[in-house]
Amino acid sequence: MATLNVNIGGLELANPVLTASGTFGYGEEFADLTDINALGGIIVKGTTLAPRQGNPAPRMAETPSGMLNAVGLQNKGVDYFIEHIYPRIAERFSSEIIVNVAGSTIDDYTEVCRRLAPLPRIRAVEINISCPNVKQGGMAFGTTTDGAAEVTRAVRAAWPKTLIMKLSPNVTSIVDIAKAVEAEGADSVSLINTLMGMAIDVKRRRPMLSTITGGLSGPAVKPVAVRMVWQVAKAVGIPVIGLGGISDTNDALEFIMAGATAIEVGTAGFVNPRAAEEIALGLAAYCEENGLKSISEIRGII
Amino acid sequence: MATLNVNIGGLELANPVLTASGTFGYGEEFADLTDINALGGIIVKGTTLAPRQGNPAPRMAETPSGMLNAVGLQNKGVDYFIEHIYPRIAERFSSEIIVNVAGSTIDDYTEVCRRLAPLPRIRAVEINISCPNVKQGGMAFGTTTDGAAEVTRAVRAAWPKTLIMKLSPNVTSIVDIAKAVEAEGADSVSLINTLMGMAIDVKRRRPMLSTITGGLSGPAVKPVAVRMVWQVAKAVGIPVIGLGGISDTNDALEFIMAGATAIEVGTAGFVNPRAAEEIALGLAAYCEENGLKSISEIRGII
Amino acid sequence: MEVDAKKVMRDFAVADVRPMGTYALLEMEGDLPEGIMPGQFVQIEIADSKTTYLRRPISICNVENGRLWLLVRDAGAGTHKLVEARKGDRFNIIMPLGHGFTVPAGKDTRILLAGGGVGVAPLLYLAKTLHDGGICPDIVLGARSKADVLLREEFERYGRLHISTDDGSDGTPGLITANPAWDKEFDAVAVCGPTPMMRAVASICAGRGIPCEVSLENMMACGLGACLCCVEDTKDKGNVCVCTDGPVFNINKLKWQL
Amino acid sequence: MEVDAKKVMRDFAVADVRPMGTYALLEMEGDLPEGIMPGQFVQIEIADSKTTYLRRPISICNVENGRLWLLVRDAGAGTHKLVEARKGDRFNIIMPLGHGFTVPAGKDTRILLAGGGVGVAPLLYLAKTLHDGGICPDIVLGARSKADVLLREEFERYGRLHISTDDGSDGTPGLITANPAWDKEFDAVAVCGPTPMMRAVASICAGRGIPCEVSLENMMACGLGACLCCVEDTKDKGNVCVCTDGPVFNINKLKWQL
Repeated sequence: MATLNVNIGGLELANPVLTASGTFGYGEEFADLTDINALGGIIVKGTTLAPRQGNPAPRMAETPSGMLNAVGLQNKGVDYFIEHIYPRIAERFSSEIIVNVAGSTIDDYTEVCRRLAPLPRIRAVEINISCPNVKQGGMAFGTTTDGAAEVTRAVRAAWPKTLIMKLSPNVTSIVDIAKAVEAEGADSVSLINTLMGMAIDVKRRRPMLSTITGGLSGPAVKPVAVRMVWQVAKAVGIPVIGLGGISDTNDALEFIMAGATAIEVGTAGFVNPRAAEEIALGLAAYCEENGLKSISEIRGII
Repeated sequence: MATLNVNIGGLELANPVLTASGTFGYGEEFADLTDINALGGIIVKGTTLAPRQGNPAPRMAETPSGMLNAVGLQNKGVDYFIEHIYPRIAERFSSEIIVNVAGSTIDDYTEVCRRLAPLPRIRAVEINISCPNVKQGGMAFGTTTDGAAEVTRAVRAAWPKTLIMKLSPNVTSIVDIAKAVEAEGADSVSLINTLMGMAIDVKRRRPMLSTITGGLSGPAVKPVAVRMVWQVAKAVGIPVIGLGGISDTNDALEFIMAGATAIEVGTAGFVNPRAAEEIALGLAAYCEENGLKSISEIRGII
Repeated sequence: MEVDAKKVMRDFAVADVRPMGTYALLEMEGDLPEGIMPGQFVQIEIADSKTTYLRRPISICNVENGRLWLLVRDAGAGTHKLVEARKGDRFNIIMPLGHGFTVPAGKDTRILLAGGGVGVAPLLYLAKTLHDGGICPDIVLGARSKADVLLREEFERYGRLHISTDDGSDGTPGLITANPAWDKEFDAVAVCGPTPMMRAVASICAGRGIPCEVSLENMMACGLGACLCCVEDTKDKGNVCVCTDGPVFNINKLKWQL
Repeated sequence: MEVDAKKVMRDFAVADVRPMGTYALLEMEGDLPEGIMPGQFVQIEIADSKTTYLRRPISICNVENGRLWLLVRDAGAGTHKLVEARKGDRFNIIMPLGHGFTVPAGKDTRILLAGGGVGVAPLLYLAKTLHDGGICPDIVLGARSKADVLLREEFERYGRLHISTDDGSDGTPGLITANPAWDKEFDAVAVCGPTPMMRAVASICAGRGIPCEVSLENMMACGLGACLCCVEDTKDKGNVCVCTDGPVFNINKLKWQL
């Protein structure tokens, strides 16, 4: 029996399959339909210091092999999460729970991390410096090496456990950004966040989204994501978490062969709520069929 | 009867529909199947100073709602074009013929333009500073404002007619690049070239393309292209030519409403060789149905 | 507060297709879950389509003889595939989703169901449920003309049917808000249809002080309350998911200007 | 140099489907163009599929009684749609594409057609064309076992059929290069099948100095010579498009190491 265990900067995962922030709620929404505990972990919705109402509707537009979203970090804030949501899901789920942290200022990020730090079941945070849907959603930080380094430095000081920086693909060189956050002590990078896109309702002559532009996700972006994961995995020493259009085991294997240590399933879960669980099972089957002792044997073989 | 005429920095087009470089050959390949003269114009294959054999096979991989290519500017060189191809197509086609010019050095670009300048039927060149598939394919120029400005300045001095700069989407701010080439006297910008992507053959554990990475095109990239066209059209004063996943009239209208003066049909022609002609007819029908005197009435209404 | 029925994801087979112009009624056979409430919906996968990626939310039109009825309007590539479906075709469905209409306990409750277009779909299962509970609802359906009145026979089975048509070719000419059905007193109104129709009905109810429930159709991705795409702004809770807090809302909860 | 037949883009309807395990033979009806040459191919659109975007190149297997025969191997989502096709389904097809096999003029030409797997498809139309021209070709087909021999009856109609099977369940055991068919002298050989088979046949021909034509299957996008994706390196012209300069090449033109 092959091992699917992977280690993300100190965080041990039973398998490399995570669910992407903002696409799987808090796990509870999917619990009727799939076995949450079959996953390496879940990354819960982007959490901010204060509650956020998010953007007005319409927030979603379907596009070829994908979708645009402009949710705008709607969430009830970190204190509500700690008081009401964390106890519920910490008790209900045994797989790892990672919190995606978003903010508008450096202090937002660090304060949210400080408040999460005491929670024993939260062993890692994913810092979102790449939300394209909020003016102050951190993409300003995520599109320059200085900005990315600054956030990493501050959060590193406030967060003693595993620190994952989620990177924006809307840059000339994601490799430079990845190197910058590695240099500041990030334990891992996850990529890609959504590509900034736009769609127009030709009949009504207006944008499909209330915010005009939004974040593109789904199978459409997979080739860009695989390319960036491959480039970054070659350039940094820390583990890379790959995401972007992963819908099945074959997609997950593409990212792992490109150099990803773990992967996140996002938009695919909207179409197939069992996608992440099926991928976890599929990776195990792949290892069996190919006589691998560990999934790591094929990591980065491209 | 509404007018579809548009003017691209001095170049009069009977309608806004062009075919994208490298996707329509020299028009002849499609002439059995569609009426080339129903188009505003055709942009012929990327042309270099010396003949190029391009990259080894495999050069293509199908992806969700799109494809990756790594042709690598295979062409017989500018002199062969002038001597053998130009006379044939200039005599056969009445629609505008635009030459896409590629190079590795500034001198490559300027010399190709000098040799094309005497050809009466070539009233415009599209300068490719964004080919992702050749180390020296110009993407180096296309991803920095200085590089883009430098090429534009040199080519502007060598080319007296309409000058279109084709921009790369693989940048943090395509608006900055567009402003830089406008400042150096470009008459128009066309965007987007392909997004840099990658696909892996999981079964064989190797990249799908001989070059590992390639250029992503097709409907998958349309939301990114519409967003960039909208951003650039708001930021520059010169006409914007929009391309990226345009498959039908509705897609073309999205780009025009986002601010494009003309559009290019590319990958869609591989699936439907009549796509460009159908779009030209479709735009005329749209103007009729909506009582527009000119297609320009809806340009940039978003 | 009621406990939601457990959601299931299963394949259902098309047992019968009734074409109705731009609409089609699909009768699907499969392992139906328990406790489906009127006003709930399903998320149906469109497997073979170049141009659709996400599932399509379709309201539950009826549950009869172990069959799931889905009334589909051909409104794009996705729903077109459904309208075109042939007997025996299989579709993957997630259900039951969302919170439905309030079903009054009292047998003497006077309730009006108002609908138009594809919006009549959830009202049929509501009418049936009320009828089975001993309530005979008034039902007012709006349509362009006589030929466009959907599911007439089915509605007549479960309540007093009133028709309004734009061209007067059936029932009362004009909008459903002008239908004599409104001359009676009602304890509750349920409406589903085009937004202008729902707003018009809602304002009548607001004026008369009748509790009114509307069924919303915001753009949806997951249908499970995870993606937060289909939100509607509410007075008490701000942005809530139509797919989980709705699709049925008491009009008092919404920030509609009436 | 011959002038290419005019390309057309038209819808064709499936008139008959012959399932053959992982293969299917589709007989398509429609307005067939003139001058289709053996070895040419079509580009067929896969309209209803989430996972395929481009057309699929399929060699022309036969043209008989105004029907276009396409032999399809289920090798992925695109071809799966074709193998699954039902009578009456319509597909958009661009044809005829590429340059085919050389059809010798002399009735006494001794020619061997060698094929395996889906590669036998273009050889059937070549055999028929030779037969109609008064030439009786030798045909050697390779397959895993007896059950995997494709289109046996059809080939027997047009030439002397020799079979090689891996397991010896039919004809000669082993590869087609070991088939006694090779004991005869030939003026020309045409081969289509897996690359190792084509290389093996090509090297025999090289050794014997027999002109040999191979049909290639490189990955293709447009099929019209525009995208330059399907190139093969040649001795005289460097990279050329398989879709226009090929798919059939004389082995002497290619840079294969034999």
